[in-house]
Amino acid sequence: MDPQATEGAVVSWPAVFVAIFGAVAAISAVAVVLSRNVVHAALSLVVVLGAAGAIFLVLGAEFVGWTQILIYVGAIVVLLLFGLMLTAAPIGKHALDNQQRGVAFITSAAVFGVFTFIIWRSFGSQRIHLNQVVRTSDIGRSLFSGYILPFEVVSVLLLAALVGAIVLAKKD
Amino acid sequence: MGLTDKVNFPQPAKFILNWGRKYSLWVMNFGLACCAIELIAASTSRHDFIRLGVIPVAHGPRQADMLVVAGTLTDKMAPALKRVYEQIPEPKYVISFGSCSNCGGPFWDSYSVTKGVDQIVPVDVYVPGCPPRPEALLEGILLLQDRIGKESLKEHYQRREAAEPEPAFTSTVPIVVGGGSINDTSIRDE
Amino acid sequence: MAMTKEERTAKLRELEQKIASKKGIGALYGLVKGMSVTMRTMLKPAITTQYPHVKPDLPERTRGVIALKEENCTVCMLCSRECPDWCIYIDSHKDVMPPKTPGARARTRNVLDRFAIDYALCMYCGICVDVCPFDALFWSPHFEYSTDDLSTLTHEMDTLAKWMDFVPPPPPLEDGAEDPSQEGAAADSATPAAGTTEAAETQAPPAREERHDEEPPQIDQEAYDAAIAQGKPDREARALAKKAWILKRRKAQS
Amino acid sequence: MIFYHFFSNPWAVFALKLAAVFIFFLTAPLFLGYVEHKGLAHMQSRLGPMEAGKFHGWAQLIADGVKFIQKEDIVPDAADRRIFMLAPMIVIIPVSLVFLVIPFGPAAVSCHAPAGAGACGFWGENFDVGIFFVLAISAISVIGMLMAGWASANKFSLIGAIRGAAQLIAYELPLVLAASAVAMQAGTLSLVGIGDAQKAYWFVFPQIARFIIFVIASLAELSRPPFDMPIADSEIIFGHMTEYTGIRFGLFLLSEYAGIVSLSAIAVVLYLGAWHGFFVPWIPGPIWTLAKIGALSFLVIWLRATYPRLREDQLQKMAWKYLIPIALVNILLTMIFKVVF
Repeated sequence: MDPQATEGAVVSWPAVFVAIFGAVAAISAVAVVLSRNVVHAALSLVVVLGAAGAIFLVLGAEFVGWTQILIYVGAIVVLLLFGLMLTAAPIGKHALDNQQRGVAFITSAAVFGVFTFIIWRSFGSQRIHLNQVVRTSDIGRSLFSGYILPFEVVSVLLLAALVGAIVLAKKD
Repeated sequence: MGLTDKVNFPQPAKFILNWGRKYSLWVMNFGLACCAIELIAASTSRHDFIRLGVIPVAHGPRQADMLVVAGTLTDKMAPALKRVYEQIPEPKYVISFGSCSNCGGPFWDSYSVTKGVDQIVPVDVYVPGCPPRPEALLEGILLLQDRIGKESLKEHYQRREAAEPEPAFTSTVPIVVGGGSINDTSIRDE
Repeated sequence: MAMTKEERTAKLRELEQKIASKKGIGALYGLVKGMSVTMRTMLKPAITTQYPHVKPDLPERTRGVIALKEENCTVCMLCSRECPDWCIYIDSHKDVMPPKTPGARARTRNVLDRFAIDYALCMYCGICVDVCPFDALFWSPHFEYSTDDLSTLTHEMDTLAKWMDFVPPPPPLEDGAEDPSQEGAAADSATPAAGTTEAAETQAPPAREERHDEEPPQIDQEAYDAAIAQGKPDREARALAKKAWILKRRKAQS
Repeated sequence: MIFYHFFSNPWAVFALKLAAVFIFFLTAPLFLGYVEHKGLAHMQSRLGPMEAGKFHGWAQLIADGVKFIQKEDIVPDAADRRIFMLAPMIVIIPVSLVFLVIPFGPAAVSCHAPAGAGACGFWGENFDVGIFFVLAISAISVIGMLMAGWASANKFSLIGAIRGAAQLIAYELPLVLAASAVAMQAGTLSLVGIGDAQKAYWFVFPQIARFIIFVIASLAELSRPPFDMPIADSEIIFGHMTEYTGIRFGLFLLSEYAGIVSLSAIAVVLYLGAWHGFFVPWIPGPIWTLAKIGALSFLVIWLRATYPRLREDQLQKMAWKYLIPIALVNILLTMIFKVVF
């Protein structure tokens, strides 16, 4: 962001921004869970995903950041809200609670732990060099060389989802 | 709203504010009978009241500034008119168009016709005619614009407040229409 | 061999029909044609009349407002009584005038005090104008009298009289109509104005007055005798004979 | 010399650009709104506004704005207050951000900004992934639309919002596909780069289909006729805006017209050769860009005057059955051409 920021400073501007957006994302994530209104929860999710996108942007991964916003904010959450409003999204204070907080807590804590562990294990020792601009072509190259297998697996998964959707839709 | 109803603005600001209201009158079309045809004619190519800044057919009452009641208002329809009027945000103006809405007109002796819309909502301009020509509506709009150009919003609100208990449909005078009270709020929910 | 304009348009129309009825191209053609229609309209001058700056050119018989010619009013109250809306208010008093010849009875005359029309209520039917026997009420195309106060829509005599200025002169009579200034004397008029009116007069059905002037029906003797022979009473026989005479005359005329 | 120092400060230049973009963001939609008033009027053989501001009603939209700030600000009783009041901002901010990246002209010949040659030129900001930025940011508006529709506690609003979301989901895909085909052909995601790449020929010519797809999808994203089902005023009373009054409603209107300008600008940059003109090369680039944006915006108005509204199912059918397959085939063709030539 700031051309004056230099590597080696004790606290660089990007780090500050990452911290801010991280905090926003964390608070909103808690709001998603605690909200008693489905639509409020979904809108908090927008903030979470937007903040995640912003973190990518701060770290110089422009393409990934905007893709995050385009796909998650622009499509996934819209689809989510669309589904909610088509089915049940009452306006007002309707308590939404499924009385299974214990199980939910254990599950989410486990997921959190696993992810933290994995990410720390794999990338914990790496340092990001913010002076290097991440070019889109680099992402494309690494996607189609180093990560070709996961990419294809995801494609097959999406295809399966597509076929499933068609089968469901054609059933009537 | 906000400041405009409390403060009397000094002249240049007041002029600009009045000018804005004067030339941006979005119409809520409340056409009830034959007069509505003349009202529509005033909005079409030949007379085209957009010329005067009257944008025809605001999408809903929330975006409207002016209510034109054109036609015979029956007691059955009166609550609907009242409701539409209340949905329009202040500052709002009402034009009563044609004899029926002015004071009942040919139906002066009818059991079911409201004798004048000014019993329901405060009217700013009365356009006579049965039905009035489209030009007569344009003339009424010019009169209204003239008044808006001169008025002070603060006084407008004060007058409106003073006139507010005047309409018949307050809780003290239940007027029974179609077997139910006009103030019956149950019609509001579906 | 050049085609006439009609032929060319007909041919084009045919071609257009052919294109429009095709499945894919037809829809596309419709879209393009729609665009061309709006564009052409845009390039043509608008038909809007600019009312406050340009006064509308209204027909003479436009029912804008009813004007009062005060001196013609005799306070007969016909208009007020015939008004379906009861929107005409008339007040008057009787004025006693000295007799014309000494010793005769004093004459009385109605004097109009108030003549008001409530235009908020008026339904502009024009019955008052029609029934007025002395031509005191007139239609005027004037329409610019909207107001912000309902009570001011009841217009009094002075305003109504002022509106006489807006009353247009009566429209010219149709071809063949009688000259109103020579009413009753139409038959005597020596020289018709033009040949066309003459022709129209001869073709037109006889005026009502002329029919009144016809000789009274007479008794047809043959029919009377026949009726008596049938044993009908004298009264009935005379009536039948009169009818027969009229029929005969009509046949002779046509 | 003082000018040199002023312009060599990147922050000063950026602030100046921001101000220029902001002014353009405020004036262009007003101008477009006026043109729409007049254009629609003349297409219907009318005159349109004539009195406000005396000369052909040029101040009609300014009068509307002055009126909007005076209107009562109504929040319905049953509405979700915070979301209701937040929604117009969520709609208008993304639209205004799009203006930041529209390139109006080529990069300046002599550039002294320390940030590099990419920093100066007739644009607010030159992102490396400009086109992605535009697509991502303009998709956020629909969240505001959904918020407005849901929070109004009005069935028309909700129906409008749902229609809008359905429309966006359907048309986002052809829009992105049509745009990415252009990015492939140009070999860059930067809008300035795409503009530069059209020096030889406009990208509309090799494949006119994707330009048409882009325009149709943009119309649908903007909810402009003939795709205005989300705001259909004759059926659902302006959809998500039903309950909005005064300045909040004004913001929605502003965002609609700003959206037309911004998407027209993007279409111009992607397909119509951006600042590259023809026949008269001495006319500067920014004027070319503005003229093309104007022409495309006029097309949007023209379409509004001409075509009736589609039905909801026709809309969905059009997107999924025609536009998306055509866009996919188009991408395939672009890819083949790119590899072969």
